[in-house]
Amino acid sequence: MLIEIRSEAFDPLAELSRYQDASLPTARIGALAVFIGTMRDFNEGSSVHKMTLEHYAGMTERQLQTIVDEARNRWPFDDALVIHRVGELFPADPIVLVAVWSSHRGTAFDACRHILEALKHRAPFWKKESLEQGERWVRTNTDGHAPPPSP
Amino acid sequence: MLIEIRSEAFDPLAELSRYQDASLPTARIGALAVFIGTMRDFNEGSSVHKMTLEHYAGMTERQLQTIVDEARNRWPFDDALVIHRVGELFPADPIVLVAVWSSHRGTAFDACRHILEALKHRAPFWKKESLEQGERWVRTNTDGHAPPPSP
Amino acid sequence: MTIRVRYFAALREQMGRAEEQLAFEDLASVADVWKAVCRGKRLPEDVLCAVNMDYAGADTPVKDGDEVAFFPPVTGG
Amino acid sequence: MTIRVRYFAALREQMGRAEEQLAFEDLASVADVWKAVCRGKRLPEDVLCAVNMDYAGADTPVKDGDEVAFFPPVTGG
Repeated sequence: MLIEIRSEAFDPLAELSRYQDASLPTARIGALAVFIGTMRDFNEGSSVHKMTLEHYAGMTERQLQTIVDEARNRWPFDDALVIHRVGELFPADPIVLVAVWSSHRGTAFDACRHILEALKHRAPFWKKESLEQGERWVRTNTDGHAPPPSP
Repeated sequence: MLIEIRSEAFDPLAELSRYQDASLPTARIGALAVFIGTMRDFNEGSSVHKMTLEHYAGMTERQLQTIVDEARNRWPFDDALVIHRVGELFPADPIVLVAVWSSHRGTAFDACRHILEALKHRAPFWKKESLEQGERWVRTNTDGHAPPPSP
Repeated sequence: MTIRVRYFAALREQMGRAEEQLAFEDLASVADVWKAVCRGKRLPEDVLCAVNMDYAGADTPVKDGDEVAFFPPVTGG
Repeated sequence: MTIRVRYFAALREQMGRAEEQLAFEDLASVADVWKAVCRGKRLPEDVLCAVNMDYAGADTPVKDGDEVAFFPPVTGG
């Protein structure tokens, strides 16, 4: 189990490879579910050229650990890796990686999705977008269970 | 959209990187959900040292294309990559990769999981396990929605 | 009429062959094809069928030149 | 008693400061802390609170040495 906050750009697929090769008996596990969230160059109709991710250091790690522990109690998976960026991000920069290894695919999917949703609702991160017209704080998260309404 | 049947071992994370770097405008997409299934060295209480994956060439590709098209009609995602192994596999060898890119995380998760379940139920692949006592065909898939019963 | 019949996995091993060509005049459906290759036996419920690489039922019609496949439940992924 | 109060994101910008130390004798709850820093105003519903890095409500008690944080809805992931 590894939870990390990163202030520099990271490569989620390389991190996954490294973590899996270093610590996981893949021949005993069977299923890996992964979510990767990436910074987009637009949001709510505006083009976004930079994003600043603020966090509450200490509380963030504490909340993420609680979220992963809760998920593991509910879906007894083998291992999980959570990495989240903070600081200045640019379009196409990875923001978040959530990976869950399990011997059962249903468990891996359920736990991965649950951790991501809980992170979005409870981990103290805040996004500020830099637009041509200036800066704005993102006010709320989108709903994770249905597609957003058509524009 | 890419669907491939592979007769040689493949590295799912490297394939993902390559596909994403070559063909995807990640700055417009935002969400990637991935499932990777790996060969385990045990099943139903027996240790398995080799697995042979048979398929119905032609029908497999046709069924997978139908499954991906159906999923995309239901969850309008941006792109998908599906790779499935056939031939002789050994423990820890990747069997299947399903990746779905979308601007919305709910869509990416739903479509990825749906494609995996549909593949397991409809794509004509068959697993034969090599045990110490001999060979056996795997008879049915496990359920993907709940953990298997405790041993 | 000629029908190409294919078998996969455990069923291929039970049949002792991967495929064969049938040349009969009276094959109207998948069930008829099965009876022709299995000496009159009914199609078991746990044998899946495909005609020209699409899933089919016992009463799916067949015509000259079709490829009909029989196989056990699939176990990929 | 001394309370360390911290603000984040849009609320930090509105307050014009990231943190401050309060030294009052009569701070019983998170709501009291908010009133002390916001000149008697009630805690708005869209301001989240934490005491010692755990989520807290307006009536969560506070004690000497606690860290109390106020911030807008979170938007990570």
